Amino acid sequence: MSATDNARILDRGYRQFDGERLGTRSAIRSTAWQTTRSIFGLGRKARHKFFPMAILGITYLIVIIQLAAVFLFGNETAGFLTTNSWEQVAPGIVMILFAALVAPDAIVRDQKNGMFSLYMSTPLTKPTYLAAKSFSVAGSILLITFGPALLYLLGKTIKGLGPNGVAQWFETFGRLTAACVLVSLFLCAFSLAFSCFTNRRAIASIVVLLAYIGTSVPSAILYEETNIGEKILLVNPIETAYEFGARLCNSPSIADNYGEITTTFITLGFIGWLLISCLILLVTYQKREAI
Amino acid sequence: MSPQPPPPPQPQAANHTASMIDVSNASKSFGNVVAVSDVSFQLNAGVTALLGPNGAGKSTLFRMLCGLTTPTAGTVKVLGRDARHDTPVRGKIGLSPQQDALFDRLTAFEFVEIAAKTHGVKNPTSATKHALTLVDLATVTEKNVGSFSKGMRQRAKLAAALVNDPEILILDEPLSGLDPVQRNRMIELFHTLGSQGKCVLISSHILDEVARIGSEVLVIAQGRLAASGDYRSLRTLMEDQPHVIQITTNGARELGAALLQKEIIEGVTIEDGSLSVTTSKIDAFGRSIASIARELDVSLIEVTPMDDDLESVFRYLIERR
Amino acid sequence: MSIALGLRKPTQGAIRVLTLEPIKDGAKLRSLVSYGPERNILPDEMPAVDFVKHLAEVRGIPRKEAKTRASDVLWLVGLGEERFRPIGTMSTGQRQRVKLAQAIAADPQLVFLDEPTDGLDPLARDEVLTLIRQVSEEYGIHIMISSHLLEEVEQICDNIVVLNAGKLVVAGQLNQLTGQSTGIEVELVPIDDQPTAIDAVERSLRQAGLTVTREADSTVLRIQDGTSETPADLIRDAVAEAGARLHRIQHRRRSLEDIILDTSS
Amino acid sequence: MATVSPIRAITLTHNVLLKQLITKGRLIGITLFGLLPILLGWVIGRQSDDPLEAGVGFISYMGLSILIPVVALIFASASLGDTREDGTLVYLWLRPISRWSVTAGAWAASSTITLPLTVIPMTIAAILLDAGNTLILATILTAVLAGFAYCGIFLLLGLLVKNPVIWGLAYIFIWEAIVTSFAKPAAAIAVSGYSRAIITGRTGVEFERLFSPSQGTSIFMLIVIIAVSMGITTVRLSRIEVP
Repeated sequence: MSATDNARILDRGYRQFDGERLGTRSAIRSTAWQTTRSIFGLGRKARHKFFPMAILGITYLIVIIQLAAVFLFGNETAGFLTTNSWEQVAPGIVMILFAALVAPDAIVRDQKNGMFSLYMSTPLTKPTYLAAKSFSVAGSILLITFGPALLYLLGKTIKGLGPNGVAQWFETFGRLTAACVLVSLFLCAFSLAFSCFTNRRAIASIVVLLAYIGTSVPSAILYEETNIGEKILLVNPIETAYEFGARLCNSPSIADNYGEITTTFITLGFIGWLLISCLILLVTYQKREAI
Repeated sequence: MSPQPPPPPQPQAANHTASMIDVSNASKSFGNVVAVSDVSFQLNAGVTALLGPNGAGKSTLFRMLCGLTTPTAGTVKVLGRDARHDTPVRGKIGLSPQQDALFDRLTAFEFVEIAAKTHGVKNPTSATKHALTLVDLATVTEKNVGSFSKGMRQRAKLAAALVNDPEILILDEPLSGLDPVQRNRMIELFHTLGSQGKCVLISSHILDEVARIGSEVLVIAQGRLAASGDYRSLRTLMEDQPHVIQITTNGARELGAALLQKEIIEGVTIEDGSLSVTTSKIDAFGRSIASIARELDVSLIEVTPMDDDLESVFRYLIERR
Repeated sequence: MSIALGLRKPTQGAIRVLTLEPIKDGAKLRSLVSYGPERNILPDEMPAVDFVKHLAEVRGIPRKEAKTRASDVLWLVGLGEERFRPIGTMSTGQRQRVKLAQAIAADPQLVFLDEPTDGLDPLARDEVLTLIRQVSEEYGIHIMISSHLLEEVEQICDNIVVLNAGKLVVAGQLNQLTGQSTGIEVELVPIDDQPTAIDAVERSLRQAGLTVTREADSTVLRIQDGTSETPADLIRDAVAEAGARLHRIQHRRRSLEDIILDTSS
Repeated sequence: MATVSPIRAITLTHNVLLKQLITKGRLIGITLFGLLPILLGWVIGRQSDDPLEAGVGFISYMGLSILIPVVALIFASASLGDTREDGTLVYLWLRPISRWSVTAGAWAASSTITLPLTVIPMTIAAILLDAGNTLILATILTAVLAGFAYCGIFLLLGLLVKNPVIWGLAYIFIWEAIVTSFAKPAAAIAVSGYSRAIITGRTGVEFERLFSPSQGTSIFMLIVIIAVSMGITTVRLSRIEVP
């Protein structure tokens, strides 16, 4: 009985891969997931997690406390749960602050640590690379816009204060989803566009915030001081997008001066800024050397 | 491919004054990381190569020589003075640092000219032109240094280090990124500078080139001085490492047997017609190989010492530790 | 390299990589080809195994397969134990191995490595060079490396393309271009008891009809090849006759450097 | 062996560092940033009934406490700080030139770029306020003095800490803006305290403030701040680990 006949030495060397290779779609999915992990600091030291997590945590905390108050102390405290749903999306300043933190983390780091030229040597191209990054950034922003609004809607429906009738409910839900997705995409494009000028993350966040201040302050002043008219307010990207969301959910305007602007102009302002941001992004990356 | 032999080593300048570079028991530690520990050597005119694996303390030693950092123990003297506190001596040192950063917004001419002017060179413009032609950058003097390739930046650094005609030249990996033609020209330049009485200290990872630059070496490993002097005499000092010699001949078996029988060699391996012998009696081997071959009427097509080159000396010094 | 990867359009002329046209079907080509960037810049906070797995996935390998391949490949390049460590904590030698690992993780047919031994000390460089040679020989992956060091190229490459200021200098198989014998070098060692030995050897070689050149008081005699068919025996007898101490007899082969120096001067 | 005369060393350092500081991005960004006070100056000029009082308040808060310190921070902290960060400091340090001339050259370079980018927009704002020439002259004098002082402080900061911009912003918006309003000794070393004292002194507009030194002491103290910070920078430069 020789023990050697079932002995075998297995080759641990290099194995070819002859399975079927996935296309660009899986490349985008994998890049987007990797970017999301790095935005929320998963797999990285704790200090990277602090800011985005802090803002998310605070926003959801406020929502949960308010809803708990309604369920515990009955309907009187439900005054704020007004019928329309756009009011409960996080305020504009919180969204731009969150976007100014998230976008630089997605694209600025790749410039400094050599990942960009590595990505360009894969089936990804500049447009698909930016698409993958936008999915991740927009997805994260959606967390802060859509999450709270959805919780409020559910809270209202359970307490019976929500839109009456199943058809109206689905209509409100549909409009809310569309508004949140579009506004998140807008914020993603705007913050990515203004964070691709530098390869230092802190400076990129400051540039995004300065871009916001640089457009909102002068437009507000010129509206107050001169009689250019309300269309000057469209120069402010974030409030315009925010107002666009309100119009989509046909809930009251975020401020009366924005109320004076017709919906068509608001939409034009929204689309205009969206195109400007995408243009800046694509042109800057087009000029960028891949290797 | 063996490098053509380097020039005979410069006769040590027999001046009694302190040598141009004098390092005695120098140590440097950052926190509890010891970068350089108790290194002592003296250097005079001529070209010396500083060798050592990454992280052995070469750059720290260079920075101590230029006074960019102070030793935690021991003393470092350049031309008898401490470069950190002695302003005039800093005018006699030419450093080409390891890092790649230059004043990117300056043109090549401006970058070298500012070095000349801050050194108080008499007529900076002609000195700058001369330095730039030396390093083969004469055609791109008006281009911004920021747009230069790695090799061009390296040559700009060299030009800035040479422009004030310094007595001491400290070059940290000066040949990295240069193409073969430029490298040869730079090696010749280092030779001439060495023979003009300058003290040139070069660190490099490319040992084939170092062997052409000169045979004087300083080997640093884990922060300590492992060896110093002519690398060929270092090889002979290593008795515990027998010499390996490869012989291509038409009578491998007979020659091997004869050498073994005459106890000139300790080991032999024969591989498809070529003979590889190990011997610690290199002198006896050298004297007798030709006559033995003649007796056996066996022709010596090639006799190649396999571990006499600088790389083997380096490997024995580093790996033995 | 960026033209071959389809990242830059050639202003004129055509290029085919693996029978594919880099600009037109770039995505398909770049899933069969991979690249090791020049400078040693890598994402420092990322663990090596995540870095390799992610890039394998982006190059089209399914998730589960990419996970196992990443570990296998890191073991193969000798970073088995360190594969979970962040890349920032690794030495330059280890970082070069990580770059090589990510390049072969997706089982490419062709790998471009840009100055793979830049910044490595002699020992680490030899290890990486033997690794590259092993990858091409045992794993059947074609590798194209760019390098300034001719000794390195001669050590591991089969074919070469030499460029100078953007123009082609020479291209072809290394063993055809180099290796022709350009004369024999005989190095002797001066010995005290036979001070005139070296001159004696030189004289007898000249008498035997060989053209011998020797620099001033150098111990190396250069003999032009091709004058007589058995110079080896003449050398042997001359050295034995003079009782000189032989250090080296070597055929001076035409090296890559000789080619470049000839063509560029 | 010739050592280089201090004046020549200062001008050489000034020229090199000035070239390195002027980047397209910084210039565009800061000129845009300068438009804001001009716009606000114009608005206040049209609207307020007592332009002098409102003007002095606006100039000292917007100009002297935000515009000048931020612009000075960006340039002065970069002039030597960047050379240490990227490793080009050795090309100024390993030279036969005295340490203090390198400091003086760096300070001069920062001032040469900071002053035009701040004094000009503030002067235009002062003019738009149309509150008389005293305000315009006072603005120019204080802006120049404050500019020099902030360049001195942030030049030193650039060599002291790793990311000077963050620390500088903390100094401007926390120390000078908040701490000095309740801690009297803190105000003694805050540039904004002195610059405010000078402009109020010259225009006769009074603010109830915790700490109001006379014009003479204020000017003297600004000069002391400049001298002290350049002195410490020089010591720091000679003791620094040069990369």
